[in-house]
Amino acid sequence: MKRSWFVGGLIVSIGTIATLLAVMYLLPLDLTERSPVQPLAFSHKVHAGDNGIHCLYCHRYAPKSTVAGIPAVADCRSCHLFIAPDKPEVKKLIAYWDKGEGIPWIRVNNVPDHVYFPHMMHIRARIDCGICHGKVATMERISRTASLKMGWCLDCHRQHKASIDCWTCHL
Amino acid sequence: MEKLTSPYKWGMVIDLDRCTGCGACVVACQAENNVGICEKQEIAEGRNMHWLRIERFWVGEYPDVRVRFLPVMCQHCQDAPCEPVCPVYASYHNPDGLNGQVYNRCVGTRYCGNNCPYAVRVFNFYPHEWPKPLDNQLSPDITVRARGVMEKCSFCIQRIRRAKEESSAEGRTIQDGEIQPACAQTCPAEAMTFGNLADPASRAARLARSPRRFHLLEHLGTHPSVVYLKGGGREHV
Amino acid sequence: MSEPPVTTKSVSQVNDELLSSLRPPTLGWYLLAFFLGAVVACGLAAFTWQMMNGMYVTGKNRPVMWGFYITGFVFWVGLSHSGTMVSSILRLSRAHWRRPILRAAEAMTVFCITVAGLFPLIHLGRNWTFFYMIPYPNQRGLWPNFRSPLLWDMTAITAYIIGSTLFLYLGLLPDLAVVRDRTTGWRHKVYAVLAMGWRGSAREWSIYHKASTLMAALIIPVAVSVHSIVAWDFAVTVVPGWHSTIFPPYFVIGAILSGVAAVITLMIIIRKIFRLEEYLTPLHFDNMGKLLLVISLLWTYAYFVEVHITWYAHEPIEWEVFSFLSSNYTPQLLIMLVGNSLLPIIFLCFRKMRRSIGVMLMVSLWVNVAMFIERFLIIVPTLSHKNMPFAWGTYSPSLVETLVNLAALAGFALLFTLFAKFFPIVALSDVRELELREAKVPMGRARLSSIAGKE
Amino acid sequence: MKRRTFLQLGGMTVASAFLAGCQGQNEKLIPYLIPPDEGVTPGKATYYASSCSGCPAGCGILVRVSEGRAKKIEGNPRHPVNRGRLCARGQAALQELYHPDRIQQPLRRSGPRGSGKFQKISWSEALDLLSDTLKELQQEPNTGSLALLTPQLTGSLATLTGVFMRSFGSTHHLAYELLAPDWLRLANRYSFGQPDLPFYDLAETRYLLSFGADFVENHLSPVQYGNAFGRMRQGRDTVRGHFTYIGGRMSLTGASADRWMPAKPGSEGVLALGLARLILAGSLHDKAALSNSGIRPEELLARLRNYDLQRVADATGLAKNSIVEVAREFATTRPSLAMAGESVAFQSNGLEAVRAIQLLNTLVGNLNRPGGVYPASADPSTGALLRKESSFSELLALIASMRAGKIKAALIKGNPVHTVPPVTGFQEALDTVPFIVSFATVLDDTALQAELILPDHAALESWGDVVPLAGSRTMVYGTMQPVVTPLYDTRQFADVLLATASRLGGPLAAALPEESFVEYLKFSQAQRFSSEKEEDLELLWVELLSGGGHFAPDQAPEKHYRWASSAVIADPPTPAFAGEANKFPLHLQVYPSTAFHDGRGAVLPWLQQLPDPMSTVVWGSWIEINPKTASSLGISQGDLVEVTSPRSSLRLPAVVYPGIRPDMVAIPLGQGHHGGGRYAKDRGVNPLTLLSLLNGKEQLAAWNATRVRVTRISKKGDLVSAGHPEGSYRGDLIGI
Repeated sequence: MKRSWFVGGLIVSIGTIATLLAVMYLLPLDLTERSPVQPLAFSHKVHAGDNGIHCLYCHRYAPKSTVAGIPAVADCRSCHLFIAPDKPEVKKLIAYWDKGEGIPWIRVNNVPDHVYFPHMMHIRARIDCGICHGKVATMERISRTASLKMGWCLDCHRQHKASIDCWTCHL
Repeated sequence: MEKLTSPYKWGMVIDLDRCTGCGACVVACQAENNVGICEKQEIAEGRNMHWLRIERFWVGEYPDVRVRFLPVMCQHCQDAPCEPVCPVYASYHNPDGLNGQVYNRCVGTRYCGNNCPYAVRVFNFYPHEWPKPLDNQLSPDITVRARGVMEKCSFCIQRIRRAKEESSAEGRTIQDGEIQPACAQTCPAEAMTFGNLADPASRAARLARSPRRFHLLEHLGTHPSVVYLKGGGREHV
Repeated sequence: MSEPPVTTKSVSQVNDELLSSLRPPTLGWYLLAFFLGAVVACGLAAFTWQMMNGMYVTGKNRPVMWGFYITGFVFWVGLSHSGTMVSSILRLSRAHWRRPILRAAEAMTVFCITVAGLFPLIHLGRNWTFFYMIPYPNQRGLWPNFRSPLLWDMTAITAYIIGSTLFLYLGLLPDLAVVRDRTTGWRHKVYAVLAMGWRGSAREWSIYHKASTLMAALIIPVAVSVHSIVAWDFAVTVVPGWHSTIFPPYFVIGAILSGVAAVITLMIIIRKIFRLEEYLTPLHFDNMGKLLLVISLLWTYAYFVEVHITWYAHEPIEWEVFSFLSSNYTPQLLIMLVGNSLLPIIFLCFRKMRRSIGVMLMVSLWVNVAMFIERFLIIVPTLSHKNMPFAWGTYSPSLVETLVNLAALAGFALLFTLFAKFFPIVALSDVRELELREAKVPMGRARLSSIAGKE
Repeated sequence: MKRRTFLQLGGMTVASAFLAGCQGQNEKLIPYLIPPDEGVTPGKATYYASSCSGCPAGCGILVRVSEGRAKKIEGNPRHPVNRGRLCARGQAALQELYHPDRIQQPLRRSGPRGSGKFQKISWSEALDLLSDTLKELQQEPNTGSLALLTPQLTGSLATLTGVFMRSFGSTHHLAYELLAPDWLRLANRYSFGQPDLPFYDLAETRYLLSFGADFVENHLSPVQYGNAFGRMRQGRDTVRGHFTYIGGRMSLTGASADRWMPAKPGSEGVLALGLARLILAGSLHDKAALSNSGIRPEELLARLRNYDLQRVADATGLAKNSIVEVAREFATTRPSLAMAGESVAFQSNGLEAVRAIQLLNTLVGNLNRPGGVYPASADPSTGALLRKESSFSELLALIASMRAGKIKAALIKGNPVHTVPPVTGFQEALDTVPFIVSFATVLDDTALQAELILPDHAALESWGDVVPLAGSRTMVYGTMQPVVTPLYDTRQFADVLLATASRLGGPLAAALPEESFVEYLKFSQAQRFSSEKEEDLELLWVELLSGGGHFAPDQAPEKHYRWASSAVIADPPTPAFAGEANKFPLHLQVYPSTAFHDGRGAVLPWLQQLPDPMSTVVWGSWIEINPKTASSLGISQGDLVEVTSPRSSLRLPAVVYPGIRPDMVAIPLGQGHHGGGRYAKDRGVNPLTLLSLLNGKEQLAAWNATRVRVTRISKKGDLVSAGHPEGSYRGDLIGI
């Protein structure tokens, strides 16, 4: 009786300690959804996979700016005026255009605001987009594959002998 | 944190003979670096947020009174007292010889602020607000600091970063004069010269060899990267 | 050594008297606990307020980045030396008069260091990120800076908390067994667990003695190191007035001074409340008074050396700091000198004074007030007049800081009150052991000392 | 989530984790509707060249714009006036754009005047109201009932306003600024026969003698002269220019001097003539230059016989030997330069004193030579508007008309209610004007009086052109362009004038047919540069905008200064002061604040919190008192004192200021606004209210000729200064 209590208590406390340690290890916890439902069922699989459109065709600022950029509604429209104009999702797109509104995409891959992430430096270093963004070409709906945590960044920086000076990313 | 070999050692030369004390650098610094707006109450309590201040000293008595101006920002010491005391490496030494400050790492012990002999580290006692639409002026290049963290002059690290990115795209090193911190850029009298002290040919390095050179609180052995040039002969001719 | 208290009471009578504090609480006790709890709650509210709003609710500024919190920290760390030093030094030097005050002193250590350890966390600008300072593997791939005295502090204080708790617990063991045997119900169960099956066999006693002697020997260096490290927080900086090699010994001496004084205060309070006049006799106060006198003399010497070196070297900024201190904080400086040097030295030179409870209470209280002021004078005036004259400043504590400091005092008292209610506040076994050792055993017609003899 | 909130909450995630459960907190990512123009990359800043309109110096600026928002103002390195440098005020102009209290749409007064109660109206209503009122005025026989009040304008705006008022038929266009250098133009006309402002070649001079010319903070073109000062000191390998400052108060400029000569107020002219006499007596003058100017040294020496050393020393209160030394140094260290400033000109004998100082330059041959003084470039096209010589008398004339009830409507750009000294009676006179239109961006003192507020664009939203005031020898023409889309429903002042003109029709519409100010600008630039690039005006326009203007560094103008032979040197009369010496023992000097100029900077928080360089005071007003005077009055740093002049009195905190004569006190201009948004409102005092009116010759007002008395009120002056009051005297501790 007493022993069972003791063993039980031991297991509970070890479990608690382990959980606490795990939480501490993971701090700050990331609670963003990894694959949120987007306002438009845009398929990277169709665009980048089946049709083989290069990432930089739409995310055109990545080689020269900190932000990769997402295509303007006008850019989407200019193709879809001719390509599959009858599909329901494309109609939604045109509706956004007609309303003069941007599409409220939901951000999937995000780093905190105190992190400075220049896309162009990574493109310049010939880092494949997939290293951070995953195999986008196979994703029907985009989802985050990398942890995007600091340790994850540091590992990669160490592997590639990139700067690990704090001020590289935290300005 | 790792000591990498860097071709740069950023430094600044401040010619006190040129400095008129006009305060343009103070506003430039504040504008460039998202430094919080300090209400009267805050400054009265000694919680001024300016990263760069112009010290004004009165010497002598009327009518033989003189004024000395001394712009003081982070001296980016090579043996910086602030660095070893930070328990979390929020204050650290950068490979380019700068004293880094990582805001999101700072826990706010304020130990670095105590140990900085130049009193140039400022602490966010208050949560700073930019009443709309004043927040539009905030620069996207650097973090807006929260309350409870230390901050200080970084020699406009965002400008250094930009120049590094541009020069690396062109496969060259940064040229002399390519980077100017906001204060040096705006100084009407050109009293501030920023440059690579590791390059003996740079303008800053040449000025830093002037016989008028001195470091602030040199006896403490902090080896600052800011070199002052003495104001020449402000006495009767 | 000195004359032990002669007892003619039976074992159970002694036990009864010494365990009187464990009787069901009175209304007075509840009132006291409630009052202390209320003060602690005020402090907690003040701290919450500070956390919600920012550090501007304190009086700190640039350049005075540390204030009442660190003053409190150093002060409480200093107080925590009481237990260890008194208890282990006396234990090691086999001073029998130590026995009745031992437990109180050790408990005090634990509570003081716990309270002290809270201050560095309270004073953080972002308290919620305190875990950045803990060395543990994390996904950020970052470690704290082991060159920072604050990290040494954290290590030393953690070690000290663990060590002194063990020390206290070890001493408690036989007493817990006694309490276990005298209680029933759930209390019995709790005490039974805590007593870890102590039966009082000769082997157990033998191990117990070895262990406690060892602990006593081990805890002293820890205690000395803790306050040396706290001194290094200041001494390793380049701040004029702090950058001084005498700081570690000076701090340790100051710590012992305040610790001993606090133990005296506590002895008087316990003696009064639990009616232990028979166990805490003027003799005890006489001895403690001598100890305090010696340490006060040492402190005076250390202070004189520090000021003298500043004066002799006459480094402009160091001298500026001292003259600022002496001109702007004259009353505080005088209280500090009177309380730490003048009063103890004058009064404690006389046996009569040392044996007067009133005088001892007055002196010990003065020492502690003076010691708090001393910590304040080390931190605040120095920071106010650092190297850059243009950026000089001033500091006065805000309501929040004062409340938190008061709450620390109340919290300490509360912990002690609770402890005294649930654990034997006078070391039962130690007192009884002495009795046993001193007892004359009939051997034929003669009454000879027991085999234990003098320790 | 904002960056700052992240940092605040970053560590609290643990707590929020359990509260938020599994809810995602992904941000939105809204794309552009239409991709940005070629050359604009999201995430990368763009720079637009423009001109600063913070003061008449007209420096060139580059504005950094990220994601459609202006982030930082920097100097334009190609601009010859400021060479990539910028002062504190120029930097802070960004906050004019993003000021939280900007007026967001036209307002019409709904409560009594000055109550600050306004109702929002639309632009068409507002313009209707304005044009209806003006139409009524047009039908009256006396069309002079419309007044237009502006600061001194330059460029196309000056021409436009001129055309507007002329076509309307009114002559009451007042371009008045307290600190406008009318006095200098007037003195130049007397001395050199032409009113062109001087361009001092400070950088090349070896000996600078400034008679109260505070070129570091305000005088003419502060960034230009600040830069030149740096080069004068350390810009040359072997020469370090020497600088002597003369003036009862050590100003920021004076603080950089090698020698400070605290001459009695009003005695500077006597000192200049005394120096001239010493130079002539020692035959140290430049003989060729004198004969060029048609001055006979013997005659002049005889003319100056009254200014013997003893008399000059007595009048100025300076030591004889230092006067002799300065005379010798000034004459023998060439090129040398003498400058006259506002504190000299704003005395009752100001005009004569300034002319005496100009004589010094003539004597040692400083005219038209490197390191000396040249006529500055002036914009020929703007004519008289840019070259006011006595705008003060125009102000008085306008006030008289207002009092006579002749003025029925006043269009006001700027804030004259704050910057015109009340002794002129301007504020009361303005009260009698039934219809006041203000073009303010924030609800300033003038806008509070207005019937109608037509909010102007901020400078960074505006089109325009700027001809810098006296900052260059050669022609400089700066352009202004909007760098961001306007934040609010505001309209540019010039656009409102054009819209009104078209609504009014008739000759006005015919004279101003353009629909917008941009068109007007293009038109006027086409005229201006027609000789150069006739074929491609569009290209010229683009070049002007991208470069920030047209700078012609090679085209040295033909103009020269020559001492007008007819010009007789007049004796500076004994200075007169308002207030008897026994009742009001101290001279009051009001001086333009480094941060606020005449007060226009006070609305901006960056400038409010910029420690004044000399007193280190922030967010307020103060009075500077010599330590001896202060202790004799029982005043210490930060005490609340009452300053009483013959006209009125003010309460403000005292600053113990070692750099001022014991018989003087000084108060900076710029604070004491009743409006002006949250940062300026009810902060500090406006010292202009203390001043009494004392005219010098030619209607130059003597603003520094009022005497005051100072009494201590209490300890609570509410003074906040950045520097430690005692530490400020302990430079020895750091070897400074």
